[in-house]
Amino acid sequence: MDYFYSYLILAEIYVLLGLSTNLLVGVVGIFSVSQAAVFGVGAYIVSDFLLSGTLSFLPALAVAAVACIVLNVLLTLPSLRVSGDYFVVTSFGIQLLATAVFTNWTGGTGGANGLPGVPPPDLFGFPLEETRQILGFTTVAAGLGCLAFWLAMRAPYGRLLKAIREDELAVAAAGKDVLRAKVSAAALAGAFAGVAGGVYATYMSFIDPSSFDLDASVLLLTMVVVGGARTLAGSIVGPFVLLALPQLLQLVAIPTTVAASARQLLYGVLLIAFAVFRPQGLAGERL
Amino acid sequence: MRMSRFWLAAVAAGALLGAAAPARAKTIELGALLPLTGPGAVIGTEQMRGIQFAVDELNAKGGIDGDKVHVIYDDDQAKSDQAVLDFNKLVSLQHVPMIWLAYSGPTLATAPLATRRHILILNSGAQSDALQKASPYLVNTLPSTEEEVKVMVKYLRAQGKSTAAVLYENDAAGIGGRDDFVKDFKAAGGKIVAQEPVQFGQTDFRPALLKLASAKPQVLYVVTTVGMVPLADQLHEMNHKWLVAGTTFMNNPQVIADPNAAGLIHTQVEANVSPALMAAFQKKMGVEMGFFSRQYYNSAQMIFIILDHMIKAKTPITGANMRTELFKIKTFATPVPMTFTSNTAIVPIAIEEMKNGTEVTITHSVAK
Amino acid sequence: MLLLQLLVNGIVTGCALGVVAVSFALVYATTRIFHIAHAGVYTLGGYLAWSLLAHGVPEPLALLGAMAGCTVLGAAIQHFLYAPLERRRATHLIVLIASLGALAVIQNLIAAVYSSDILEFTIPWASAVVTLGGLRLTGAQLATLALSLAAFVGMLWFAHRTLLGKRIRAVASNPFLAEITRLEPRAVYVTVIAIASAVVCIPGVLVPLDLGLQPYGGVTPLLTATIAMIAGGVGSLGGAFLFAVVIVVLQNLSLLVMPGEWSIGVTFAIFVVFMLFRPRGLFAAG
Amino acid sequence: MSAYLEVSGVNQRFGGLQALNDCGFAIAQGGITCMVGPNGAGKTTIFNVITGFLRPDTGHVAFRGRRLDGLRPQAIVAAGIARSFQNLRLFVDLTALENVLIGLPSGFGEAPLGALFRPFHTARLDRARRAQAMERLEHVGLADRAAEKVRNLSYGEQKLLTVARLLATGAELLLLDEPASGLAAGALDQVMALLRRLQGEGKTLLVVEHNTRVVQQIADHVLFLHQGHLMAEGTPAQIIADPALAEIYFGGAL
Repeated sequence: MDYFYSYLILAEIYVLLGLSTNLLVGVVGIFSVSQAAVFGVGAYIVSDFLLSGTLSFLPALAVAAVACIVLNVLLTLPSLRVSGDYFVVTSFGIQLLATAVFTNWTGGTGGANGLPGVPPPDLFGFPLEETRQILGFTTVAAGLGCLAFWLAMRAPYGRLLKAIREDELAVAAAGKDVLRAKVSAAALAGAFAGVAGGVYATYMSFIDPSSFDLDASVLLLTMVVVGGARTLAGSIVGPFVLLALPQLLQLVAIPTTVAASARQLLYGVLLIAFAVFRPQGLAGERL
Repeated sequence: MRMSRFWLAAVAAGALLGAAAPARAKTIELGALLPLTGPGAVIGTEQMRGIQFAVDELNAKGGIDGDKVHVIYDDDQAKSDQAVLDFNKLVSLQHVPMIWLAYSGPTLATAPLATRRHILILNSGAQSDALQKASPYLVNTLPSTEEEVKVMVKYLRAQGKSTAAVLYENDAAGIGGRDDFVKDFKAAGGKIVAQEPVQFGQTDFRPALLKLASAKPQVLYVVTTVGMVPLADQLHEMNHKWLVAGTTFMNNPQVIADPNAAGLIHTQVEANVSPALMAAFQKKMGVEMGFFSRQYYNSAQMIFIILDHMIKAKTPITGANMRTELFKIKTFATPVPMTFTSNTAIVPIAIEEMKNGTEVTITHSVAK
Repeated sequence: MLLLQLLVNGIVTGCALGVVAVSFALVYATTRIFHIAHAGVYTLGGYLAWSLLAHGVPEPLALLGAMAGCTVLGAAIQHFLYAPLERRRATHLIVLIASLGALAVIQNLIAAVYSSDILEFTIPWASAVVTLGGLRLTGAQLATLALSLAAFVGMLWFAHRTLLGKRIRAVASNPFLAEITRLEPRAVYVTVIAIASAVVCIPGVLVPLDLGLQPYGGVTPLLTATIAMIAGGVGSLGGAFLFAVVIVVLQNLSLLVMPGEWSIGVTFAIFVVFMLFRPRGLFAAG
Repeated sequence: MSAYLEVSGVNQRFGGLQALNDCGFAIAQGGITCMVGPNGAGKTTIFNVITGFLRPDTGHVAFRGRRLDGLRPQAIVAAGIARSFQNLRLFVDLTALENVLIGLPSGFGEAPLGALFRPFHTARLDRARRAQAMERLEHVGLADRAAEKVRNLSYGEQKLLTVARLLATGAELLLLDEPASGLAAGALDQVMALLRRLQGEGKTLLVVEHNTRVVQQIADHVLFLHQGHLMAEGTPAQIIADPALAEIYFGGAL
């Protein structure tokens, strides 16, 4: 049972991240490859507060969310000056820079050793130690995230963001403040990623830079592609499928010595298949 | 709908697995969580070969009292969240009582789970000091870097070396080793003149070596886990005058065979196996039996001894019982002698020097 | 002396990376495809050469054989992956994802066939040390320097002096215009990727000759090369090459003034700041 | 008395190209002014300057006596000037109605906090806005296509939709960039009738147009731009009758 619980918990945390990435990449069209860096900052902030005992879980989570809002706004600012592939590469640079900081800033992040022994999340003094309790908490958190995404998308705000993705200039000509809309979307995405980071750190009880590297950012992007862009369903389906995939691929019988590479190979094939045959993902719109 | 077909395939695959499971009634299932893809795969596959070779050897001899052993390998890509997921799967779905791990990250991430669910986890590859107290259920068959460093520092000071530079891998293993060395070498009256990191998997050591060389140390202490052959070559190419000292990770058949490696010395956690075994391994796996293969082969032998005791005593095979049995047996005469007074094995540590394609033992010592 | 040796080592590695950057830039400027799988082509080159050498093929022939293999792989990626995607009007991100998928396939095929151990070439002249003044360089490094420069000059000559090169530059500057003047961009695309793949094979073989082969080892060079391309200005082959050399040299020299663990971080920090103030690169064409 | 819209002394240089050269003109309220001139005369550039997409090197734009230069596009829309684009720039993945909704002045629920924390209020106000947008669609005769995605509309319908989106801003001075180009006769008449009707409703129009027939039929006043400078102005008849202008305009082909 714990296996399914831990799968659900991780998938729900990744749903928050999927929402964050989908908002930025799918809805507004800012091709960020550095969402894992924001996720990591959220995780490190919560861990540092809990390990030093200065704040309890919920206030720490709030601080992490605010910090990630600010950070994500700063990270997406280059998209106002550079566009398209240039932003993708800038964002690659930001991600690698973040990895370097996570790995080398031993004082704040524990460096490559990571931070072991992060206490479990607690709600108003009641620690959530059982996997089942944590699942309840992540379900509520992911549920609230989905609700927020849904409300934002069906409101005039969502319409405005979709219009910006299609044609920024036309939106400005219609008298709208494009800058404010983009910044607020980045802020919202940052809040999702920061909360996801905090929850992740307390559930795992151990974090190190490998969870927040370029691979993780690419995985988030892949979740949007496989799940589907711009829809709530897509943001949910993507994480659930992609986390299940390695587990399902384990079931394919392959000689042990090459099994792992063969599975990764199948993963690559799957990415190609989606790109070629189903660019709208499982439950979304065309990217 | 493509989507429904996808899930159909998933369910079908699950059913196949379910159908296959009961066929192995007299099989003891164990788990291994190793980095089998990604940059860490160099080490992970070597470890997997060690375990699998031991298991095949055992099963060919008829298993333990007739029971076959089967190891389920999962790839965690050296990532901690993947490791947690895989750990839970191995425990919840496949009900394994013990799991091999590698790398500090995944090991530290699964340690609290092991405590909670009474699963024995066995690390035979990572040496980070944080592993010593992570969980009562985490057993390390490899002494921490700290033990190796002590032996080496003592030797270096005895040789009259008083200045040292450190080349370390910028990850948990390398940084831990560097910190230990810097602390101990200073405490022993030596001086650290320079230190420089390299990234895991990086094979261009030249910039770092040049910078270290400019500090003119008498000793270069190396704490890296991969890329030893390029390192030996690039050291040779510099025509340096210093003594190069390393850790167990330097013990790699390719390095020893490399003429450029002559004169390197390193501490060696003893993991010697007989030449006959080495040859058999080479024949079956197609590669030489590297240090990690030997380590995991040895820890597999230890597990077999524990299982043998338990089967004979008809003790149910659970993680908690395996742990109890391990500390009850305490000393194992697998090809390498191991003694457990804490969660970390006491293993003999030697200092060896590479010479003409072989290694010569300079001193012997026992950790702790 | 330390400075000089660091500088020279940086130039050698930088030239090799420069060829990666130039070949990537050629593909990007022409097709606008962010060809991440180029890293896979680069990696495959080294492994093919290794296998050929292991079967007793002489060194120059092994290099040519590897180049032929890379050419086929590159052309196949264009023909069987990018072209169908283009026909389906896939967006940039989708093509990028497909390219990532292709990279995963290539890397893991290599890992499955050759294992993920570091493979070493055993060629005596490659590891022989040559002393020039106080400088020490290996045979492999000298070969890398010479062939990389040759490849770069060859690429420049090709792009500016040959008919095909001019056509490619025409398509790069305006595919639509090229289409109406019947230049057949699709045929040009295949040619471009094939050529770029053959060229990237040169550093793909020579760098591992010096430093060993790893199945996942192509990603970092490609990322650095991409940054060099962008910083140098898309469409400027010389800019891409120059920046690759500058980046690697700076990374090497940065060791003189700061601890090595920060050198990569600082490189990317400079790059990000650079992008903010000079978003079109230093030598941007047009 | 100051003019309704007054452009004076605008210079705009792109690298080596002088796109606007001491460009200046004035427009009276309530009329339809057509702007003509050969390709590259700077017509679209002056649109960009007036609507805040370009900040000119020198020169002023004043609307109802108030200086506009230096303001951001959205401030200029708020001041009462809106523009359309030659290449339409519709949101093709949104519906016709949604395109018009984007044009409506900003309302509650367009910022995330309102949308998230007062969802019911947002939904209620959005219903009212939908009704408003529907009116605009009816105005241009596209009410029955409201729920259709723009990519499925005909070119003529898309042209009408740009006008509906423009109207939605509530601006009183509308800048239209070639509203009639590329249209078949039937759709052309429909667009011209719509422009006339808008004039009747009190809007002022500044229209870039190439089609002399359209200019003759709708323009009250014509501005002739050449090499970024106002070369002549007058009634359509006066401009068309001037052989020197025809020489420039048609390059002597007539």
